[in-house]
Amino acid sequence: ADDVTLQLKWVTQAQFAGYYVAADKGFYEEEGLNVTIKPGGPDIAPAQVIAGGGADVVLDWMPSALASREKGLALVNIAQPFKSSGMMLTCRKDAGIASPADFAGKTLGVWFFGNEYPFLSWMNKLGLSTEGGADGVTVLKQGFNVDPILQGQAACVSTMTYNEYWQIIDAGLTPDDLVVFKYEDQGVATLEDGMYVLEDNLKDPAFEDKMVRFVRASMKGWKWAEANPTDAAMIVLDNDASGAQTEEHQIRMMGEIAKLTAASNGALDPADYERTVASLMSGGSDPVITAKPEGAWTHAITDKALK
Amino acid sequence: MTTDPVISAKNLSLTFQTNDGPVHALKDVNLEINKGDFVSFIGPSGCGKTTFLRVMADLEKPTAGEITVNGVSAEDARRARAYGYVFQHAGLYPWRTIGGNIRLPLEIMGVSKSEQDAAVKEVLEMVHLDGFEKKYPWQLSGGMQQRASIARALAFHADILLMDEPFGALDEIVRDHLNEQLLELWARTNKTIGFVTHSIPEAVYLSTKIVVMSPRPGRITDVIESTLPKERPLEIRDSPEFIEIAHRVRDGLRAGHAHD
Amino acid sequence: MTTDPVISAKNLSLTFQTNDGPVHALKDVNLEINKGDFVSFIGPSGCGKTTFLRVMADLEKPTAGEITVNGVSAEDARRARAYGYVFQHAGLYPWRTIGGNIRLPLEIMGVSKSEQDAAVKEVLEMVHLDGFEKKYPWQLSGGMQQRASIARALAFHADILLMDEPFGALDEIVRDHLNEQLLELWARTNKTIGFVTHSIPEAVYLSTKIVVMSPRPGRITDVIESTLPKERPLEIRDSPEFIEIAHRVRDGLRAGHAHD
Amino acid sequence: MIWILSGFVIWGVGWRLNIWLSHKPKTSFTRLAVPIIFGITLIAMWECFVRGLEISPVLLPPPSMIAVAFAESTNILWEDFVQTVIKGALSGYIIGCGAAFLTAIAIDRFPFLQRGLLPVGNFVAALPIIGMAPILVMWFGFDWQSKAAVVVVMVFFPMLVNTVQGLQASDHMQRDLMRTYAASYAQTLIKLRLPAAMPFIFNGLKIATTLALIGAIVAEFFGSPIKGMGFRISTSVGQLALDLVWAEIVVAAVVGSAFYGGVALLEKAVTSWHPSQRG
Amino acid sequence: MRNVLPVLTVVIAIFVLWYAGAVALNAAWAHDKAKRAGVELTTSELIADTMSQKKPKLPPPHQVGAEIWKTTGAMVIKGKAFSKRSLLYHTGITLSSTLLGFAMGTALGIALAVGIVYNRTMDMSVMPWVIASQTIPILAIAPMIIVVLNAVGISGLLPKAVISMYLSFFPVVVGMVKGLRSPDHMQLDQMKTWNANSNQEFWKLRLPSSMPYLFTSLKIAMAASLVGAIVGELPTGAVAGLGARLLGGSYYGQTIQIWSALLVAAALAAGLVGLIGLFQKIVLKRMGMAR
Ligand SMILES: Nc1ncnc2c1ncn2[C@@H]1O[C@H](COP(=O)(O)OP(=O)(O)OP(=O)(O)O)[C@@H](O)[C@H]1O
Ligand SMILES: Nc1ncnc2c1ncn2[C@@H]1O[C@H](COP(=O)(O)OP(=O)(O)OP(=O)(O)O)[C@@H](O)[C@H]1O
Ligand SMILES: Cc1ncc(C[n+]2csc(CCO)c2C)c(N)n1
Ligand SMILES: [Mg+2]
Ligand SMILES: [Mg+2]
Repeated sequence: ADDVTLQLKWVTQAQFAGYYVAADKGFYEEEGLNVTIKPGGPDIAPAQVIAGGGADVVLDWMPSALASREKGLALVNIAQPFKSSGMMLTCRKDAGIASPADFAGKTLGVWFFGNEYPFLSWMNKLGLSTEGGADGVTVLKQGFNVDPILQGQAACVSTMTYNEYWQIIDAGLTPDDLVVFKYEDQGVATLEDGMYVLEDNLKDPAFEDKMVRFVRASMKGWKWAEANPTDAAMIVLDNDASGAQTEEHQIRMMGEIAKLTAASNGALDPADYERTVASLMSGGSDPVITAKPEGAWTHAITDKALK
Repeated sequence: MTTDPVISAKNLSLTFQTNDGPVHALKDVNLEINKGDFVSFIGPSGCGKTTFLRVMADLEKPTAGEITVNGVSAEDARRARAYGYVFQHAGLYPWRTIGGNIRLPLEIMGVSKSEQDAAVKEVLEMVHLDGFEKKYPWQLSGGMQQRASIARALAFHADILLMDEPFGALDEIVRDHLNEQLLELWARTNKTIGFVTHSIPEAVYLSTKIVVMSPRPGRITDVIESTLPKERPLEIRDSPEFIEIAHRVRDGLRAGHAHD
Repeated sequence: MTTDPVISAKNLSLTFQTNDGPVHALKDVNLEINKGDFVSFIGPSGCGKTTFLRVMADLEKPTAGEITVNGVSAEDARRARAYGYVFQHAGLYPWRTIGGNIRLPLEIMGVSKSEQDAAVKEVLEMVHLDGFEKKYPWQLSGGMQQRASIARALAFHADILLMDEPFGALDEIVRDHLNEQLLELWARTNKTIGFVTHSIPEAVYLSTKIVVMSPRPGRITDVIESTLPKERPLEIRDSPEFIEIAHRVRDGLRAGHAHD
Repeated sequence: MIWILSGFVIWGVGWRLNIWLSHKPKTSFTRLAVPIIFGITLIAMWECFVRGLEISPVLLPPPSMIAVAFAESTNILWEDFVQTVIKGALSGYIIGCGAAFLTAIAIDRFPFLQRGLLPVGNFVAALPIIGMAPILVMWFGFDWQSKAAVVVVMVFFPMLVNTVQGLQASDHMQRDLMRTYAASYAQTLIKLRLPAAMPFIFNGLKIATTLALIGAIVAEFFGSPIKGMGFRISTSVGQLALDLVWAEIVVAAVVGSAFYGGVALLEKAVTSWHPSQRG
Repeated sequence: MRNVLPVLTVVIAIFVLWYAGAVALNAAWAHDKAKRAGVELTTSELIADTMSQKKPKLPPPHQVGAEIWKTTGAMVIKGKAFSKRSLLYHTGITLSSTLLGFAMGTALGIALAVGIVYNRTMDMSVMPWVIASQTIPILAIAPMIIVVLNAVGISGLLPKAVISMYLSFFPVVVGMVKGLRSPDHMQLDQMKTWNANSNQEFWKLRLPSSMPYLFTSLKIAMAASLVGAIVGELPTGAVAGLGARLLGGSYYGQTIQIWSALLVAAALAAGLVGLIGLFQKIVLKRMGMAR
């Protein structure tokens, strides 16, 4: 069997259910693959891992993948199982926020580490400075959790529909206490969780073939997971070596994830790509990417895989 | 003149508890020291000389018996700053110059700056260390450190001077000189002096009273009242009287060693 | 018998560079020591006795002049393990028992285990420490430690024994005893001994040659050849000859002090 | 190939030069030159090997690239320095060491406290501080106050333990001397025990310098305003701006070494009497 | 033994403060909840609430204790002592990289110290850089170390141990340089008069006299090594180990989980350091240096 190493973007959770399912159900094996899944974490930059040769394929968000490409690391999107973005800004009503117009003068929690780009282009679109002040917003580098909103240190925090939002709910705030702004609804959504490989590797037909089989099996895993959310969540739990995840949370997460992956067969929609690029290039004085990327994605793999 | 005892020890005992059993450093020691006495303590290593001196200065509490100093307890006497003490090893504070070390007790006792200066100058001359005021202890040879330590004890005018082998590290000439100086100081100030030494001639030359001790347990085997006059030129050491007293001390010492 | 010099110093000088200027510890020192000599060095504190001994043992390099030992340089002699050296302070290794300390040089020199045992036993008896082989240094009084340090230097049979105030911390009785022992050993083995002391009687009692030194800069002011016989009972110290030599030494010392 | 070769050549030359220098008599020049040559050699070798082995700059950028990033980002670096070092590390260092010093004196006064607090203190000191950081960020907010709190927690126990140990460092004879003078507690403290404790106190202060810097930087990983050295390092890694990351690391190393060196100099001035300070 | 009472007093004081702190810190959330629910809290209700929140700002001791018991003792009873949800399993993982890193750090530290003491060039060049190395934030370069080692095919225990080593070699170098230099001039001169070679000088003089310094630094190094192991676990995907538990807890705001991992880590550190202390007592006693 051919060895493939996959580097995740974050810790083991239902966000990556498709891959765990494919491994667990033997879909990879059927394709003659021996797949190692490496969990990520707050300190792991997938792009760096693949540059160091620690993985064959990585999951990353498109903004950070394109930024890496500009830095000289030629990442290519070979498949895009997530059709829509799960990112949103969740705010407390009692902080006086009802619409984006109320952001001025408030403190917002944002993830960095390459995840800040969509937020920055949104603020740019709203014409809000991120340097603080009365008609700008004060930005906090949000840690790994949603504490800032619970403790009242921030009016809004970044959340994913499938994860942090529910942590806020679990902590005791009700949906009525909150107001959420989905990036999708604000027109600033960018593509998340795509599969990326190094451009040079793709020139090798053997590698390309390996990726075709990998994508095919992975998408099979995703579709299985969408169909069997509870079982998929249990598979994820079995693979969580830290023992920190809970059943309830993972099942719920799988349900939300399914909503994001449902509309994708794995092939990147060029329209989504264009929208993401446009959003990133519009970043005002400090755009994330300065030039339209060339060759940042390919249908070569999905075309063969999804035949 | 009638002499009240300055220091009076009655049935004094001191036992150290160590992990391999008790050590009887002092056992049933009785001694009276009068005002103006110069008392030497002599005896083999480990017989309790240092311990006895420390009890007098309230640095060690006896486990039995009683000690009074100037009619009060040793502790009260210490609080009244009755003692000048010279330790067996120089024990200068390394972060202070020689001058600073001598000044230390004066600072603590609240002596004025100008008086401090005068006192430092005086005692440094006495021990022949003039010019070394600004040096640190480690810049001096062992003998010089010992002299600085003596100077420190002399700098403030305590009634009782307790000296634990102060001249051990010095050569004969310097030692003779300091012996003379000490006698002169003693005659002039009428201090009471307790003095530990290993040297028989030194003990005989200096003392009005020689206390011979023997070890295990530490006790007094002989107390020799000197018949030498108060005025003592160095030559007195060749007098028959001197030699006789020295003989008696040596015999006492030998008897102590026989117990080993 | 004609005696080749074992140690010969010619125009030896040693200057320490310190931050407040050079210190002339030795200046133009000339001395010859013959095989079987017992040479004492005496002089005021800081006159360079220790430094001279250290130069002989190649622990310090002279800045000028020349020293030969057994006809070769001091360094070669040291490499040939010609010296036993007793330091001014005991300097026992705290992590070794008394026996282990004495054994140490023997281990280094590759002496067999059984010979080590025999040597340790022998020297411990010599300094009256039998029974203390298994004790650690801190379990002994200061005087006993000093004796152990002497035993260590005696344990391997070096031709030249250099001793820096070995008996400083001992009381008179023990000191007398060790003096006798040392003379006995010297007579028996015909070692060459260099011996630093502050005590005039000790120097006179032990030596065939007494070197009187004076300080600033350190130099030799007098070399006194002893006329005492090799056989020396303790009573010899009362003989007129002894007293005369002692007087000469004292005069030499006094002269040195006058320079201060 | 040529790069790798020159790397080895530089190694050899630097090493030789240092051997030669270090066997000359020690002067203040050689004392400075030797470590500097050592460092320059290391850096030059790094440059050569990174280029020679074609290591991707997103893994390890060559020093020349770091230098360029440094020069281009001095504004950012300065802002981060102020936020992390001046506001976070320094204030935490002063508060932490000061509190530990006062606690040590209090503990020393009451042996009961000493016997009780020290064993517990040792346990607390063993707490992996990385774990405390998120909690303190939660308690003290995002800004420099929580970083200072992390620093306080990190430096407190090393400083406390050293000071307590130092206050006991005076020997018996020295203390007995004070007794014979019937010196008061305060006099003994000021004239004997504090001077005797100085080498230990400085030991604590030196350890605390490196801890303070690390603490302040690490705490920023767990939430921060959008400036600070830790913030920049963690976000720039995500942006693969490794040259900026290393520029920050250079700042940290330089500041840390300078901080340490400054305390060491102060120590030299204050404890010149101590044997360890006399060549 | 005479320390029992004072320690007990201090521990009780800590618990009292801890509970008081829990009430104070958790009250805000209780009030927040009550306000949104539109109810008034009595004092006893308030205290009851602060004692039993799911994600308290400061979990009271009994909550942490219960969590620790649930993830250790209770697991043992269930026979799942080494399942992923057992803290014992994670402690074991952390312990193994701690010990390996500690061993490597000690070896490196001693080797460097010997080099510094015996080689003039190293003496003058290495020390400032060793100090500088410790001012580099380890958390920043830990991921790079992991990635680089991964790139050359090393993964698993070793990368984490390397980070432990990085943190633990420093105290050993510093302590051992001091220790190997602790023999005084006289002792070195003695060796010279016996014409001992440098090997003999090392084994018979320098090494034995460095022992007290060695043990003191080993204790510090062990604690540092544990911190290194925990830091090293974060960028390895926080897969397993106490560091992963800390991170996982932190990620989900599970303060109780953080505190229990933290306390277990501290206990592990205290245990390891205590072990070295014991070893020290035995060795120094056999060497005759303990009185
Ligand atoms: N703190 C202590 N703990 C236990 N034993 C002690 C202590 N101090 C002294 N001793 C023991 O008490 C005895 C008397 O000791 P002391 O120091 O008084 O002797 P010394 O006569 O002054 O001897 P030296 O002439 O060597 O100074 C010795 O056996 C010594 O070992
Ligand atoms: N390492 C050194 N550095 C600088 N000066 C030194 C050093 N060693 C000795 N001296 C100086 O050299 C002189 C001679 O010292 P030495 O130790 O030889 O004297 P000594 O005759 O042995 O004195 P003592 O009787 O006190 O032992 C002294 O003035 C001393 O201060
Ligand atoms: C340091 C750091 N903070 C936040 C994110 C954001 N993030 C991206 S994917 C994901 C999982 C969704 O729950 C999260 C939280 C990150 N990657 N790294
Ligand atoms: Mg004594
Ligand atoms: Mg000398």
